[in-house]
Amino acid sequence: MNKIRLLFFATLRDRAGTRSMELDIPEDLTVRGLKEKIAEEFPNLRDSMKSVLITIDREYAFDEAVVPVNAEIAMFPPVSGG
Amino acid sequence: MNKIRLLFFATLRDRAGTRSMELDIPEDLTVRGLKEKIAEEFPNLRDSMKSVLITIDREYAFDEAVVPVNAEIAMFPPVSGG
Amino acid sequence: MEPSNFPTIFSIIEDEIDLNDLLAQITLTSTGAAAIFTGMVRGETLRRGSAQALRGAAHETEYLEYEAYIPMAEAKMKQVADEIRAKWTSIEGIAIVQRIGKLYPKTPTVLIACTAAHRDTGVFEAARYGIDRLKEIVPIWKKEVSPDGQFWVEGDYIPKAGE
Amino acid sequence: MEPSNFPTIFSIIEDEIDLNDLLAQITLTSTGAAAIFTGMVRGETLRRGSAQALRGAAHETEYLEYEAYIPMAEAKMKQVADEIRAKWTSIEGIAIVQRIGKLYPKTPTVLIACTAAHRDTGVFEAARYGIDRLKEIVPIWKKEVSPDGQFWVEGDYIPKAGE
Repeated sequence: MNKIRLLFFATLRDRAGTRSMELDIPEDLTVRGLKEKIAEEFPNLRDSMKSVLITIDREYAFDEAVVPVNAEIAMFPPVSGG
Repeated sequence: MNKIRLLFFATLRDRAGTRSMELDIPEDLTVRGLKEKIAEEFPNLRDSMKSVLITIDREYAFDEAVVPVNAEIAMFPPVSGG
Repeated sequence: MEPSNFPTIFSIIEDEIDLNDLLAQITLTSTGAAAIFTGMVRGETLRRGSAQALRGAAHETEYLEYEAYIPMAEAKMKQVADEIRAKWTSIEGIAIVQRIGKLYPKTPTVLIACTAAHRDTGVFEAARYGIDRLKEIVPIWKKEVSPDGQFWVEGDYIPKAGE
Repeated sequence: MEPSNFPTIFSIIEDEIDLNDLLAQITLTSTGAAAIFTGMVRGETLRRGSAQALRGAAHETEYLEYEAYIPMAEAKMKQVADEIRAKWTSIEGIAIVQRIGKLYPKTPTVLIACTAAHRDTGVFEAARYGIDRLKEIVPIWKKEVSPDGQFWVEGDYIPKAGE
């Protein structure tokens, strides 16, 4: 198993009800697989997984990427700074 | 006669040796005529009259303009603010 | 000073944005020009060109609440600064600062400043590019609180691989 | 607020240019963006792209001494602001400030700031236009004092009738 740290921001945080959590995931899980797992385990976040932005260790990541060991994963909507 | 007030800035002031002076000029003198008069009466300023900028009552003025009564005339080189 | 030592400020802050101080920090003895962009909280959105619409319903904002994924946001601000330097090699200093927290109308929320020896070497374009990129890739979000309720403002840019 | 009441600042000053204060003065509740240009005294002119030239003879400035034909300069700054408003009708506030006197390297000497509801409605272009026009028609001059002596810096623009 791989223990990752999940961070949520903006709408994702509101729906998750938390800023962060630890999560055990299978080794070699892809970002797509991670989104599917979250959608299953956290019904509040299911809709959000369709358009969420994902980062791995503070870099944008995409469906085919494999989640590294002990990764810091963040999930959030398109940014709106300025 | 028309008594005007003459102001000099930058290189023109250095060459005139003064910031301002009063000057009696004929009525209906044009800017061109004024420059000729200055070139004659103030040898230090003769060369400057070729490329000087002239304002009448704080607006840029050109050779054909007639100097109004009691005008405030300024003479200076191209501006270099900023 | 060698280009590699040119000052680059990238920072998420909670206190007021001090333009005088930031400008001084990115001014070198070789600097002759700075272009600075700042964004502010709008308290009302006027609808110009239509007196009726204006009387009708100008949209009101009580305040905006900003949050950031701070370590990533600062890294992405650094990346925006690197992109600016790659595009405009004349740029000397760069400051990219986002204020977060509860910010009321008329308050500056963000600053992008670029300095160079002369004004015709890209400072305006560089500052413009900087704010555009910040709004695309730097992980910051704002929630608007108005008399009508509160809602998260969402951007529309999806970063590409490598951004 | 009606466009005719939009704030316009045009001023020749001897004290420091306070960017924070000037920005606040031209920020309305409808304002969301500002583009600010500042010019500073360069203490040395680097010659980029040539290490030899750089080692050789960077031009040094001890200070600049600015003077202005103050009442006309302020009137022409007002004219530049009017020109900006005619070209970019979205502009809300405008500040045009020139500092005069003896100014040392790294000191801001001039500021042009324009505000609007959004950044894509001409604020950058308006600020750029403002500094270009100031350098053409506003009666201000500077004398450079360097180790090599002192000389007046002269512009090259000849105003046309009606400017």
